[in-house]
Amino acid sequence: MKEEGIELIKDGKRLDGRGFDELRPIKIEVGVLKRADGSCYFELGDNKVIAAVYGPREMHPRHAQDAKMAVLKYRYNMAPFSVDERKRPGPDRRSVEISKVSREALEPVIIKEFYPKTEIDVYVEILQSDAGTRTAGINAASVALADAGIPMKDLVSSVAVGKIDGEVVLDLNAVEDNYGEADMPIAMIARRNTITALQMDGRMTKDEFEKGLKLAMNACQQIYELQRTALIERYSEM
Amino acid sequence: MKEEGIELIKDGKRLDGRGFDELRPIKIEVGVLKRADGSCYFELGDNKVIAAVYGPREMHPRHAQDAKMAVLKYRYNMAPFSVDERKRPGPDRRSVEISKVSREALEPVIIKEFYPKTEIDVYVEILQSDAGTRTAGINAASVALADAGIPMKDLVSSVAVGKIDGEVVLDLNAVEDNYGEADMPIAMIARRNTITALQMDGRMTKDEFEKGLKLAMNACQQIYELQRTALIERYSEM
Amino acid sequence: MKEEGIELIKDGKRLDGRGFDELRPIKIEVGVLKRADGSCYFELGDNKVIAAVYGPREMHPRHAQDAKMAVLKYRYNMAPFSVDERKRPGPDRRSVEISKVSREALEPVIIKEFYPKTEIDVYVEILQSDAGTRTAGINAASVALADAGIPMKDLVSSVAVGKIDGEVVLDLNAVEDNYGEADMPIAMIARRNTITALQMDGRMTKDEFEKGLKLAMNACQQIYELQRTALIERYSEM
Amino acid sequence: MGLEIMDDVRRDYIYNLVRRGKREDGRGFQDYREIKVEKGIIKKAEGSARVKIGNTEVLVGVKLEPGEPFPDSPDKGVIITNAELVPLASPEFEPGPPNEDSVQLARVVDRGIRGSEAIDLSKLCIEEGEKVWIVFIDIHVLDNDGNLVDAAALGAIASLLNLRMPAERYGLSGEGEEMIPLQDKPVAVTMVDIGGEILVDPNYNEEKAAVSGLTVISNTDGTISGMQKYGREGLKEEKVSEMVEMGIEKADELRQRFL
Amino acid sequence: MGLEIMDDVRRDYIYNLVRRGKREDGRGFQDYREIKVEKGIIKKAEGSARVKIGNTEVLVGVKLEPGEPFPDSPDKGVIITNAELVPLASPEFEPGPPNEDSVQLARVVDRGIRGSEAIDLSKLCIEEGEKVWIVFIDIHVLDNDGNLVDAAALGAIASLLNLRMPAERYGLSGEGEEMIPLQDKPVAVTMVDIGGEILVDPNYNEEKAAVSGLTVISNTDGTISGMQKYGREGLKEEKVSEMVEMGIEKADELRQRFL
Amino acid sequence: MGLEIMDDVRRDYIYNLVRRGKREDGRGFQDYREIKVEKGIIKKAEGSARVKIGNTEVLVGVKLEPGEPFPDSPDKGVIITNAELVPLASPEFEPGPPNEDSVQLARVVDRGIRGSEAIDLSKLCIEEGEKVWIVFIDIHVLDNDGNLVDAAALGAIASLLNLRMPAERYGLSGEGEEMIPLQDKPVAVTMVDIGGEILVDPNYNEEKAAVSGLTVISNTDGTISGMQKYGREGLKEEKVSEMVEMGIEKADELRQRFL
Repeated sequence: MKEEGIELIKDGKRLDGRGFDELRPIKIEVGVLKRADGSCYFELGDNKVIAAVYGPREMHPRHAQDAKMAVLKYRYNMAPFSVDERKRPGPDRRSVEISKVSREALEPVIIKEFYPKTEIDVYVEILQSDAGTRTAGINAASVALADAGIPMKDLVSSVAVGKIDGEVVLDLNAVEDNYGEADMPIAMIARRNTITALQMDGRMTKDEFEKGLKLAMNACQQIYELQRTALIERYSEM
Repeated sequence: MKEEGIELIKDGKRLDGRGFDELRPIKIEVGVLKRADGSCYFELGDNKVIAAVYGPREMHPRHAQDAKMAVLKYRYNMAPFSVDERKRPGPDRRSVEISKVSREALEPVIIKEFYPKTEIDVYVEILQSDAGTRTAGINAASVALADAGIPMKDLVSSVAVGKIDGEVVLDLNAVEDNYGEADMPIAMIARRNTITALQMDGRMTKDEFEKGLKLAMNACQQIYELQRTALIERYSEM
Repeated sequence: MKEEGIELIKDGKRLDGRGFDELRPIKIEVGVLKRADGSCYFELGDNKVIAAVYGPREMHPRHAQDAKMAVLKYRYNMAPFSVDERKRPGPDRRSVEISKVSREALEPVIIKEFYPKTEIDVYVEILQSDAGTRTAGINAASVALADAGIPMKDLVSSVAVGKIDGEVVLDLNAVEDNYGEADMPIAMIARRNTITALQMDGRMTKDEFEKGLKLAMNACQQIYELQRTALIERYSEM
Repeated sequence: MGLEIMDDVRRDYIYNLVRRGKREDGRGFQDYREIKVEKGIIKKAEGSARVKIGNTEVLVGVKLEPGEPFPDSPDKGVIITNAELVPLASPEFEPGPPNEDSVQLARVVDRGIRGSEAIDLSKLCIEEGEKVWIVFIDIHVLDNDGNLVDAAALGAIASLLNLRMPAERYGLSGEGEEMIPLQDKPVAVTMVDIGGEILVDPNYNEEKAAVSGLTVISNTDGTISGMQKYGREGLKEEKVSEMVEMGIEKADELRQRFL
Repeated sequence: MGLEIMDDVRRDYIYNLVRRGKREDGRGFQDYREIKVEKGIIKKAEGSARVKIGNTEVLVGVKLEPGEPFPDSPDKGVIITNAELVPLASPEFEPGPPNEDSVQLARVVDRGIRGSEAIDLSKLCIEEGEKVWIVFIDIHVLDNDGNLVDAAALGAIASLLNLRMPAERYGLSGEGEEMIPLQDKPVAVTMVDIGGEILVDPNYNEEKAAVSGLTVISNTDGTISGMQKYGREGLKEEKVSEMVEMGIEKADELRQRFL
Repeated sequence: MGLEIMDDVRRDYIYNLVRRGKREDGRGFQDYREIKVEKGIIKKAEGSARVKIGNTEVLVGVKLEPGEPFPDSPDKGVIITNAELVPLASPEFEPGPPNEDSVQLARVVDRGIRGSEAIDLSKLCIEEGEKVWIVFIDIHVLDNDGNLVDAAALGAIASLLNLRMPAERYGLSGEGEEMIPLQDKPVAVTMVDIGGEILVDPNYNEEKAAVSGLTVISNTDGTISGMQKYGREGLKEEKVSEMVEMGIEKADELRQRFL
């Protein structure tokens, strides 16, 4: 959203050769960590993220416990070397906001009533960042929660759409994000057309919004299938 | 106290036209906030402060509770835009000290024994600052405590006196504070000649101190009447 | 370890006139503080440190208590004026590490099982620093623990050895530490040849390491005698 | 525990009302509470506004200070938006550094102003690559009776409408008390879903009772310049579309009445 | 709980003693405990002093470092006073950032030095608007048996009496080990009110038992350069006046004996 | 409490195994678990490596940024080593600022690289006294199954082996993607004492069971460039000497196989 003057679409194709409705390559690995109760490694183009789930486990301090259900926590964190200019370790405002939005993206599918007084911790580490880390993190976390055996109504899938050179396109990469006109990360329960997270930066018309929403819904369906396949493979191995 | 070279008194009058023993205009509104248990908006010249009281309410953490009486807390805080150069949010050494002094200014009148194991929270926000914010805050807090129905032996009233161009005067404004020779904020239970807070910066003789103390006592009597009137009006409205 | 180009050994003597195996002057005073349960002032050349012990006392928060034994805590802290360039108050990475190493240096001699659920606090303040403060701190703390009546199997003694101008020498001072090739602080139970702390910075061969270890063992024996004498004097006074 | 029961009671109460087509304070589902906007009330600030939406009260102050530009935009000013949920404003707010609620509040407001390009940042350059104006938008919440976002966003844009450059104070040449013209007037509209109904401008109890909501920030030309979904439950796609449409419409109303 | 009972017992004990005209350690009401001041004991500091008042022990070290002046006083040095209530000094002190007690201690000491203009800040200018000496006065409490303020203030002024400029260390021209002459010698005297009697120099138990107190900082010419009231009860006007008079008198005694 | 009993059970189990000459995972006392080193896996980092030792997994990324040199070494680059024990890697790690474990991990790795002079810091000078390269070595632990130190140290030196200068990104002249040649390859070997036996490369359970341990970092020529003892019990002098010898030997093996 910062600068103009770069042509992001040439001959109907994006700079990395993708069509407007095309996702970057996705790679999913389930159960990659030993200590965590559940884990997932997720690649989306040059984004590399890993999610771990711990719990349900006893919650501290006690007065923060919920007597009726488990408390879900989510921590999005960038490795210092994941970006061009080294990121200082520790939470900043951006990561605090993303953590909140991502937690709310996942809460609708988790059956928290099964484990009162406990907490379920989701930790997402961004190892390499190239625009789209929050959506990659939600996708990874959703699979890691399933891998941890947390009871869930469904999986959550997430992707961003945006506007570049006046066109609504799917899954912006870093250059498109920097020089584009709008970015809209979305998370949804793909099989129910239910949106669990939605943010928008930049500027777009209502029609562009609607078009973007449709693109995102289709893409989330695709991502859902990949998540499901990865989980099935994992359990057929075991 | 920082610089010299400005004439603060001309023809026996101060730069803003006040006499030596004259207060700036005062405006008091009681019960201005809905969520707080008690509240008060207080203007003293260009100072605009607001105080809220919550409590008595259960104290956390428990080991900090006092089994015999309520614990009074006081937080003085400046809005970032209340001063010429934006103030970074959060407590600094000055606000920590003022909070302590202001709490001690009010403690003598509060009957804390009625509510053991609880806390009473006083929050003072400085919305605009023009020298005298700590005294304005104590005045506002005193009224807000009464508005919250906290049992009190009396009201506390507060004002500063100082020395400018060799004269002892009442209620310094910002210019007088910056270029004056001494500043002495005082809080007292006006009807009992009891001093509950006293600080002094700068340099003055013992005689000047005595003269200042008398000025402050008279002014606190006036402020006490204004506080009382504002509370009566509030309750006659209700 | 930072710079080269200073001759640290002339005619077989070090710049301050010491031989290779010679300690700087040591001064020990026991019971120097009134409020602490035990205390010790320790000088090693230009290093001036003071240690205080509080406890065994109830541990907070409770969930950190150990049901079987006391928890030992150690806080190494430098006074802001103890070094050439003023040190900002508060812990830094260096002091966090030294606190951990020093705590582990003392743990082997403390009979913690006598006081379950309690904590024993060791506070070491560096009043003046001239290389060797962590070893001086351990020596002071060991005596302060004994002064506080904490049950101990033995005393711990500590000293550094290092390498300067190619020679292995005892107890580096600040110049030797800055321009030397290696530094190795060691703590031990002198009468048992048992090493309770060992760190090494810089570069040395295995033979140099062995030589240094022997030097340190002899020196710790000497320090042990001084510690013991100081404690005996203290108790004969009482 | 007692508090949790109160939460349930309140939720039931609000839901029952909505089922009967009503709201606690008698409003229609798409009505705002009474709104008051007062501009320029803090002299020490370069721009300021106090906004009341019902009992919710927010004070916004804008300060300008010279500072360094970002390396990747050397000729542009910088906007820093900050929100303080001071404990004076609610029994639930605690003193301390920004938490996720205050960070989100600040970032949503920030996003609307940035996305709409309300401020022409290139007008805030003092010396390219060296010195630009930093615009601090400080949101100070005084009374929280729900829907802080709309009040804060309205306060922010109202503050910017009377912004003066304090060039003299910093010994900077020229334009003295020059006003900074705004290029757009983004307005935030927050809606919640309660039992399938969309309620505009939720008050505190409605906010607590709702499980999902959406803020839509839109501009004079009807384009959207920021969105944020809230809450622990999802929203159906069609509900989101409906909210976006309603948000744009209500924003237009507010813009005409108060800005 | 046990501790609270001890508090009551101690308070009763101290009050009963005072009622009979006595103090725990046998002093008269207006007597200080034994005072020792040792200057220059920390070689690494540009000025230093150790002060003992009875069992209370405070170490003050002063460091000078080149730094930037404040924009509104470009030709003057800067004083920064800091107090550390390190947990070594009392079972009640906890590690961590400054709390209200350490902040108040530092600020009262600071106020006395600033108000008296003991240091001529214009002598600390290195290059106008660019570089001045920053004077860090660090108060390091070693043993707290009451009345830290008087000990810290005495330590601060004693440290400043042997202050040397470390010009060489910073490669700054000229005056090498030049001493900085003091213009005044402010001295703090703290008194508490116990059962209507004024006790000078309260020890730890007296401090705990008292419900109000006052520090008066005064100068060579008898003027006052700082005051601070403490405690959760008020002081009658006439009691304050009496304390101010007594404070000025005792300060003069201390100044002549120890500075 | 339950957890403490588990600690005892684990300790007994590990000690009993060792008494019978065995380890939990069937290794010999002096054997490492399977080691994998992958270099250059993070494109955004100027150097990076992922190291697995058994189930322990550590990612190290090195970033270079221009910055100011230290005043006492104006012509030399600066190394800053940092370790994050992110809570993803172990149920025992908690979010928050570095604690004593992460600080010690970073400092031990740092010490080895510094002591060995693996990086020629004078090659990192951009402009004497003004600008040098700051080398940030960030250790990101992904899975903690014991012996983080050896994994982190191996990851650090492997990352440095493929380090490129990002001169272009910072608009700095000249050598573009120049590699920085290493002068040495320090390797850390950690051993614990369990029941009098020395075990190399302790896994998580062994680490928990052991009461003392030692890391020895040594160089290509067999010299030592860093040591650190751990644990709440002492080590006999002769045991330390034995460990030092064994550490140097094993380091040589690792260096030849993985660097």
